[in-house]
Amino acid sequence: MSTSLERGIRTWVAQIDAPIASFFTSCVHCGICADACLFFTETGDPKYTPIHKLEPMRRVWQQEYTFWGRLAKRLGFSKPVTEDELKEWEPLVYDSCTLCGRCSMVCPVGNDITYMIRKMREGMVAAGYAPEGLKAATSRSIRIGSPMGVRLPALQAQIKAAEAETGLTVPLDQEGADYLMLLSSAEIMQFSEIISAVTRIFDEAKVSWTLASKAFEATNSGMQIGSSDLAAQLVQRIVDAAEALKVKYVISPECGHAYTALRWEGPNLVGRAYPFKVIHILELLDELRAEGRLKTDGFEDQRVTFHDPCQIVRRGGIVEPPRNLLNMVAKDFVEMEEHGIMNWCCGGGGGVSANERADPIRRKAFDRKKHQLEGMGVAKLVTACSNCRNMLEEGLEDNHLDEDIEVVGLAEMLAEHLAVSNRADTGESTSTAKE
Amino acid sequence: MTETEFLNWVRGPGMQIALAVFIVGMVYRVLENYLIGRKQSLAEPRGSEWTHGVGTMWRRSFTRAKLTTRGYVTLVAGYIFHIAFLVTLFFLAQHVEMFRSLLGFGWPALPPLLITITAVLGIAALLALLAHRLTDPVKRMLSDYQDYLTWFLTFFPLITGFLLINRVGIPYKTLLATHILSFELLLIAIPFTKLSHIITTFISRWYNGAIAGVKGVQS
Amino acid sequence: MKDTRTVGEILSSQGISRRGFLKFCAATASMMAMPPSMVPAVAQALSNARRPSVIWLSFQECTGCTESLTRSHSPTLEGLLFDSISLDYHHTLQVAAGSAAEEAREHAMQENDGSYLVVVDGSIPLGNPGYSTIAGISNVDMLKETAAGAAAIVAVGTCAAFGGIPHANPNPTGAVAVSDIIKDKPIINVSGCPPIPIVITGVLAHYLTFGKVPELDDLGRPTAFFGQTIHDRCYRRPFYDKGLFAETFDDEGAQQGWCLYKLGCKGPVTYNACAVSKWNSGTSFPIQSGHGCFGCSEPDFWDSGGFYRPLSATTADVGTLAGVAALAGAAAGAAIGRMNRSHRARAQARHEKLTIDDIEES
Amino acid sequence: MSTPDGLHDIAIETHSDAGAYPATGNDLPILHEIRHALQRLAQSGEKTVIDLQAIPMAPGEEERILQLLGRGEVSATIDALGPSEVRETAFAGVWTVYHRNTNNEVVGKFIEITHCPDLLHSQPEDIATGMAQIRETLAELESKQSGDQA
Repeated sequence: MSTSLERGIRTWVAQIDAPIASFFTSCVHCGICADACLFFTETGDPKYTPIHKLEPMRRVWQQEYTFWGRLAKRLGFSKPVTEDELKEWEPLVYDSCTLCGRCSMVCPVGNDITYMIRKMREGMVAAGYAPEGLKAATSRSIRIGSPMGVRLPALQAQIKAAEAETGLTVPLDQEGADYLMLLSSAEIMQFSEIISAVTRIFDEAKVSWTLASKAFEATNSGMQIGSSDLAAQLVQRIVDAAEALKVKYVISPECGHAYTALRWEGPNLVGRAYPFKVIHILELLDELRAEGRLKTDGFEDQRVTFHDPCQIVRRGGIVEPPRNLLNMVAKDFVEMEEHGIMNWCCGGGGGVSANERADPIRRKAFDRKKHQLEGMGVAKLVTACSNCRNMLEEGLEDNHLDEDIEVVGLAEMLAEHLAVSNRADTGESTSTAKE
Repeated sequence: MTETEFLNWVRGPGMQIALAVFIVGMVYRVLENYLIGRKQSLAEPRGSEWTHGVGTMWRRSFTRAKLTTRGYVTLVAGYIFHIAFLVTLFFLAQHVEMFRSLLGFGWPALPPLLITITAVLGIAALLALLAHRLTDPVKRMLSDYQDYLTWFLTFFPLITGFLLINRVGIPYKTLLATHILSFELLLIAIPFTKLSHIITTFISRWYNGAIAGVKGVQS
Repeated sequence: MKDTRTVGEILSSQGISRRGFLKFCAATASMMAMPPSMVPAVAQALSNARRPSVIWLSFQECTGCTESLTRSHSPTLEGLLFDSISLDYHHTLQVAAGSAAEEAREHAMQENDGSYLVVVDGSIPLGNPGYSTIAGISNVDMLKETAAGAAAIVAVGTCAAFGGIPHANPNPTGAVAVSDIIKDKPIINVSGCPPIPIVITGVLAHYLTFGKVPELDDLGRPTAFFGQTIHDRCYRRPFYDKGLFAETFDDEGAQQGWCLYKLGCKGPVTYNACAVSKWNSGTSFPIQSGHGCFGCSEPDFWDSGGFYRPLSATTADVGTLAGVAALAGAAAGAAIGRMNRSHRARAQARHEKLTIDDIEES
Repeated sequence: MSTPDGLHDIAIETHSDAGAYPATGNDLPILHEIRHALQRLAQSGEKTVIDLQAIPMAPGEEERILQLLGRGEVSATIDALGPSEVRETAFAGVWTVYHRNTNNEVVGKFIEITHCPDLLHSQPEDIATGMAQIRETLAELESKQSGDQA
């Protein structure tokens, strides 16, 4: 069955729930959400007003779920949603929304606009209106196992490199380990230092962990494109692997949307609660810190700041852990003026980075981050999401700031300062030391 | 219809009709939305849905973000309007008497001079908001006829009320009847327009807070 | 017998000096609510005014209006006035009775055809004319017959002006006002229950003096007396403006003379001269004696939601209504809500899994 | 100290009126009006009459205004259709004129700003009548005298 307008509308009818109805009912057209959206603030174009991006779904709600709307529809007075409109709205919903959730924080009547956009995308993709780049990424995720087309051999190569670098074993498919560590494609392909970083940290903290050859990829393009059906397939792979390896925890890596997909949407996508817990790498590291199992040596001597990945901080609720961890290794850690739950998006979340068509507006939207960094005098911009990291690096380069500011992953920075104990003295390690 | 019949009608049957429409309409609207239902999240909760939902009902009255100029215009005028309108509605002695006749109890009123000030502030804020709606590209794009209709329906009782307590040439009886009628029109319009946000806002805020609460996220 | 002398001639025949006449004119102008600068004009007009014939008809009334008139505080002035008019028929006051009385009326009508003044107090029953008859003649017939040759009609009291208490719900007699029956004559409504005596005499004096109907408001009342509300001229108005209200009839506020709005005063919507003219020789008026205005000079004052209910209060019972409305809303909402829920469930049931093939094809 | 009807046993609390009522604020505007009227009188001789019955007064307010105006040098009583009292106030040129009817009830209250209230002057009509009367009296006396002589 192919995608169609009719299928899209039916999807919206199925997706609209009590909160959505309440949100549409409450909207007073005040336009405050526009100020929370970097695509509006950086372009000044009113069409980027978050609530406006939902207009087709609003009409479906009105026509299908309200008394007057149904009456008007029956009498033939209502304006049905058309293909042309979906075509017009597709870039608004996919190119100029990163699901960052800032609008949901400022709406005075309390509308969770991000929650609405997420459902809006369900109908859009079912109607066949999704960007090519995101479609291709989703296709690769389903067919190959990774949006970037990363296959197991590539991971194995990185494992090998990490083992060589650290002199430690990187456990793979180790049944009965406590933690199953996931990675994102970007980490495997671009920021593979993370593998050695966590290997060293977990070894030092005596964390029993493993990677899984059947489920190393944490990202979820299905959720980004807005298809719960495909998102569920991707989550199911992780659930299956975690159950096969009988782990107690699955670690969501430094990737924003992976955390949302796995931690919050996952059980609802696969239709049952997990037999394991999902924990974010920052949460785990912060726990280790609190328990005294994570110790560091020395400090960064340069001024650093933290870019809050939206899905981890604002929409994930992990606000304090990255700060606690940063303070372990940075003496001159400064916050951006708007930080934590009100920090601005890098511009590439929610599938925007996978969508080449969105490149110009995404790069324009980066001006927001540039303004935030202006005058802070930071040498390092720390973050905890490989997608953010990519976007930040690219954005800084575009603005010729890449010489001044270095983008660093938090776990990596911690690993650099990891205090190494004398293994020979303790003589035991949960992480298998290489013979 | 004479002036007296007009006044007697708005004080009696008119108010009954308006209240009936308001109550039927709002109960209906809330249920129409609520009964669509929603899925309970299967994810292991990190926080409380209920307490966070209730907290957000109040907390969302204050903004967290830095806004642009256009946002601050809306914010400041919006605050002034809402506070001024509510104070005027609930604390003018004459209004307290109306509520007493509806609810069976009353509360202390504020001095008329203060209410005159709040009425003027409310009127000024509404005018500013209308001007802003007409000039701000975002609001102009979002607005449909309802936004202007509800603006007028809100402005009408404020301006007639202001004229009423500040002796003007228009006969008091006609003005009083018109003022009461304007309030009744506002009541009637609430369930049919975005004005229903006077109630659904708190439901929306609850949902927003509840969705965040489960995740242990601030909202 | 028709008297054709002018008022000036009548007064001077009674030995009244010019000084006395001027004093009379000053008091009359004041009574007519005219500025003192009008006194010379009043004197001029009064000197030359001719004595009109007056026929006073009493229908469904309580005689309160006549009582009020005869107790007006300047009897000698009114006495002078009535000396200046020819009250040819008034069935309460006249000496003649029975057929002689009716003959007097018919005689006056014939002799002064087209120029006499008809004063009416009381409302006219249209439901069944038998409710009120005089000498076997129904009120409506007598009014029509008498009004036919009148120069003008003065409807004295709220009953004659607007139907008054007989007209109040459920109006068993089908009572109506003079203006509901007579459409082709000038009608001056002097409303009030009863009207202020000085207002009755003031209106008669105006007609006598100038021979024409004074300026009227849209309810046919002379604006000289009914141009402003009680509230606008009330000495307690400053308290209203300050928001100081008596809450009960014996609280501190009541003793301090605060505004009676919350005790149901209808002053803001009542047009009359009480606050200025006052009653009982200018002694006081209801608000001054501590009771709110009833609004007796306004139409339907008896049916305006109760004398002790504040003007801003709702007059209808809303408790039951609110309950019924909430139930009705809940029933309708539940019905449509269930429809909404099943609508959603059906859409979910019809949902076919989106596959990667679907997406790749699109 | 019981009385047959026992009324004295009832405690009676009396409240004083003094200060209980507000000034409606009529006094100041009236004084201002009088000042302006006096100015007109002094400059152009224009007279002004204020009708106190046309002003809504709070209880006791009229007395207060009269007290403010005070008493001047002249006072006169006219006996025509009842007594009228004409008084000059403490401010020369400001007069109060109170008309009463034959029952001694007040029927008119005025403040006149004039050199002398018109009503004090003998009226031309009355002078004419007086002239006629004096002629008549003379004629009568003369005819009586001539009759006596005859």
